[in-house]
Amino acid sequence: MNPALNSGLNSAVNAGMAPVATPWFFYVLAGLAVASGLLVITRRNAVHSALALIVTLLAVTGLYLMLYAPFVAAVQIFVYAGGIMLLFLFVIMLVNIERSSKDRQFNRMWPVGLAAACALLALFVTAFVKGKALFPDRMISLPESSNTQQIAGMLYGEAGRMGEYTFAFEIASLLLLVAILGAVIMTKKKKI
Amino acid sequence: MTDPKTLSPLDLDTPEKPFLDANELVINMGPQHPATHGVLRVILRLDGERVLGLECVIGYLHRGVEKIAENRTYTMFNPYVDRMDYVAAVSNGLGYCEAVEKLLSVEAPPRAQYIRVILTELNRMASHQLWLGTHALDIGAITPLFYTFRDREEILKIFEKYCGARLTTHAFRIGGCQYETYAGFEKEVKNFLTFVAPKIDEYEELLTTNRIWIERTRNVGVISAADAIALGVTGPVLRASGVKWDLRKAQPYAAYSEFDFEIPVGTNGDTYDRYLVRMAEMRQSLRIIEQAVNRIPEGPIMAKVPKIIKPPVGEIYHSIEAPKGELGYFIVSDGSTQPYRLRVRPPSFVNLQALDTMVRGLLVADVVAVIGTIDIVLGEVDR
Amino acid sequence: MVPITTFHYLVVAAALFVLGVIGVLTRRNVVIVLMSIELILNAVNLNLVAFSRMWGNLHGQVFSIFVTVDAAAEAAVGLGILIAFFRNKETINVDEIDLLKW
Amino acid sequence: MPNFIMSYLNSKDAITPGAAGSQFWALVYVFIIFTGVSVAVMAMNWLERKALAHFQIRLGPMRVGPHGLLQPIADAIKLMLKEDIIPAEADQFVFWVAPLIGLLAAFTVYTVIPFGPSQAVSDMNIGILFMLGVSSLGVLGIVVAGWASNSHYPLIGALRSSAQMVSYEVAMGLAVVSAILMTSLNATGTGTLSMIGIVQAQQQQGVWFIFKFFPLGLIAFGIFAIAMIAETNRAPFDMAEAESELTAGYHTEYSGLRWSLFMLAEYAAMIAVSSIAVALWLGGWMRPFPNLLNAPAWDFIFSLFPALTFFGLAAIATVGVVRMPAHSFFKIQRIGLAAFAALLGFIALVLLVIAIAGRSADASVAARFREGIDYVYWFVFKVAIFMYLFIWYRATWPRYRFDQLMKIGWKVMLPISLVVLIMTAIVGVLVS
Repeated sequence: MNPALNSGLNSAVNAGMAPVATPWFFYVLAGLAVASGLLVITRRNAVHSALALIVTLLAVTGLYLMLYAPFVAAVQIFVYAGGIMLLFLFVIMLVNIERSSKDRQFNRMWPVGLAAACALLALFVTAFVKGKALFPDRMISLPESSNTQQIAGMLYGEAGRMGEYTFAFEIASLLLLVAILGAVIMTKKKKI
Repeated sequence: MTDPKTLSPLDLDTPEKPFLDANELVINMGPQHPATHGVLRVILRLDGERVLGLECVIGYLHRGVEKIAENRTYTMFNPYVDRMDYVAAVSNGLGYCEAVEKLLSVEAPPRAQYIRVILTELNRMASHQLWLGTHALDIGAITPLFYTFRDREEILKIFEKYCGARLTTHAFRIGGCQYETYAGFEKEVKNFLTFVAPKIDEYEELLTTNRIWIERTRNVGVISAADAIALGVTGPVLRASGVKWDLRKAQPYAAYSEFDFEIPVGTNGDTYDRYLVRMAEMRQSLRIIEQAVNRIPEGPIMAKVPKIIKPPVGEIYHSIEAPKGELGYFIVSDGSTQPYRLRVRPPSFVNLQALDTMVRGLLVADVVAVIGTIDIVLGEVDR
Repeated sequence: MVPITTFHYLVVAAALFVLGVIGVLTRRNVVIVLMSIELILNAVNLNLVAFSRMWGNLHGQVFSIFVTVDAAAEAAVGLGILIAFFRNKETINVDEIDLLKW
Repeated sequence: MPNFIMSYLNSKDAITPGAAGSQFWALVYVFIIFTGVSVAVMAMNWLERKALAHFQIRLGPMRVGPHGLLQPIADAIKLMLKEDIIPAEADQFVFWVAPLIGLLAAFTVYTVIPFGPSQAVSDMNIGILFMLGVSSLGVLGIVVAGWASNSHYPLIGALRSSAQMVSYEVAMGLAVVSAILMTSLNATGTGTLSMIGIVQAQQQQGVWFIFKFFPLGLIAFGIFAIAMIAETNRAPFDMAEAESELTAGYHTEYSGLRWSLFMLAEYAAMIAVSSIAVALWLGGWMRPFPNLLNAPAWDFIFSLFPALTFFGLAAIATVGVVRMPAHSFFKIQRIGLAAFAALLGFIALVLLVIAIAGRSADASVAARFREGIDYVYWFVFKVAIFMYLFIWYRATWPRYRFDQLMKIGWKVMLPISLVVLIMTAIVGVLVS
């Protein structure tokens, strides 16, 4: 590590933020995310896909940390990698994957699907190329140390005042409740 | 959901429904499984973790003991019986010797009978201790095993001093006992009694009021008195269901009619009751041993038995209360030196057939507990 | 080295998004289709968080938490449907799910 | 010396290398913690076998080294040399990668464990969430291992243990939240999720959270203490590896090095969850009675504890040397144990010298070093108590049945922890 970078890091400390955002990390994490994303959609075996997806999720978590969003990163690990992926693995083990991994993997319409996805990609590329100038080339450093408290303030409100998103947050909890009930009812064994 | 109690005889080959539909799967427990006490193989049909039924596959330890008997003289066959229930070899020997004595119409002298009672009851203690250790181990309490083995060692030392063997003792002969007690026998047995009484409390301290132990054993593997009788279950398993049936009282053999002891019985017929019954039985055994040692008469230890044993033509069924239940010997004599047919009614074998009734609707973990509580010895089941 | 800007993150997110779309449109295995949807949602989340950084406020991050909640609900319901479906048809291929009732 | 090494050492304020942005020192800390945890796992392995043996009136390992001290090393060598068996029908890649997932999850957690106010790799704003989240990743390793083995018992074991871990995580999380609520009882009313912040909150409020709002803190701690046994799949909740039912649970098909990785992960996870309990409820790195006995003399007396502990261990080893039979068979063992005692004594001496040299409360290097040792010592001491409890539980209790375990998790622990959480919030509002 060169001293110049290091002094830069030290000044970052003085500015009150952690020096996690180095380009190196970004390229490694982004490469990991895209490569394992590719594995997710190409693997024959669903368990392999799930493992690849976990790697993608963790890489994206790293990107969140680089974007000074530690709380979102924690939620990502907790809910996605720990919870949802476990659910996926459970279901993969319940359904008989051996047969499906011997089946044809792609549906008959796959050329159409691929073409549509390519069109989407083309759209993105055009938008990015034409609109790059529109993106302000700035990265505002958010205060990392109070990130959680600020998000809590927006979700729950603070100092006796409702937060901006309190109502939406309650609705979201209702949605989760409904989802849980629905999942339980659907998967319950019927009485024979 | 199917009620496992109403399930017809099992077709264990393939689950009828696809895997996910009822989560039915057939798994094989044993013959190499840490909880099947040897080489019992249990085929379980499961709905998730609930047991729909099971089938015991036995015979991995079959040595043809009954057939061997037909080619041995009565005396020669005596050591073979020790190899059936090898943790309660003395009881096996007692049953066999008494059966042949009955066939010969001789009776062992009182001193021999007292020695027999002492050794048999000591053996009952040893058997129950081994059962307790392994049963607790099955349920996950790993410590009692070492405590019981420590104390069982003292019993085995007495056996070794008496007849030279620790496990397969061959202590008795047809007509009495081969050996006179060694010097200090009574004292050592009494010492053992004072040594072991607090140890039983120690086991109970670890388990009896232990919340987890109670939750794991109460209302698990329940068998009603009627079911138990219908299935021919005997021994502590039967008594735990509330049936006061003990051959030592019901048809006293050896010198048992002369001792004062109680038959502990349970009420629910669950695993916890069976545990309590066996713990109480250990204490009753101590009582019997104490009385026997204090009152042991002087005299000969061998009745007059011909050198070559040739019982008259006839047949005999004699059963005793082995630690695991009714151990019966059915001997058909054709007047020669060898039995024409010898059939053993081993308690483990008969009790094992109650396993299916006991575990239906329970969970896999309970199967292990129930196998432990029946207290089987595969040497006796397979013979 | 080029400093990392919002644009970089958007490119990564777009790549993940397209991968997800390809997965949804071409795979037969429902589980993998659901996983591809998770990929898409993650790409969206990444965008939101990157924009949050760009504008210097936390609305994007809060929104991405809502998206995560949504993803959890979607996964639970989707996998529930999948199990119910598998129980009836014994297949988990999307192109065989072509009847409204069976 | 290069700037990037010295700048962290020269900074006056106590700050973790992660927060100071010193990547070099962060790496050094990571290495120290990694070695420390590996050694701790080995020591724990030996201690568990010895302590369990003495619970069960037997001796335990006695042959490899004096009193079996070298047994863990011998075991490690044996496991490394064993043939690496992968079942023919197993999914090779997943089978290979599963133990690594568990191990990674277990070790990553250590980055935020606060051994002292600056004795941690990093002080994350989301510390406790990060810890719980990452340690919950360990279950993925278990599930995947059970699946990849392609065998009935491992699969059942894996499903059991993951169901168990997921359900106990709920009660555990609620208990943790009630501790976090307690941190918010300060002037500004904002709590913290940072591990170091939580311990500092206890310092400021002058009470360990286990005694806060008695008995609420105690109940929350109790729930966590039960849930953490279930989380780490230890007796009496060791359903996943219930030997008498599932032979060995999810790692039935594993052997050799890979199996030892599972064991390493399990023990590392045990230490990690104990650390959470210590940091959240038992005052983390704080010595006993920091506000009752707060004179500098008391500081000095308590700073002698590390040295005394090692002197005690050295004394035990010396007794072992003296009591060893005077037979030529035991000569090498005697020399080895004597050397071990000497080593312990030497460490004790060094610690004593540091304690005396650094007894002044100024910011000299010796004083800072002494402080650091004190912090780490008290933290490790508290964790060690939990480790002993883990062994004790295993020796004493039978195993719960799976449905009973779930019943306790959902019908007993969850409601209690919810009530405790609500009560804590109410009492907290009333108090402030």
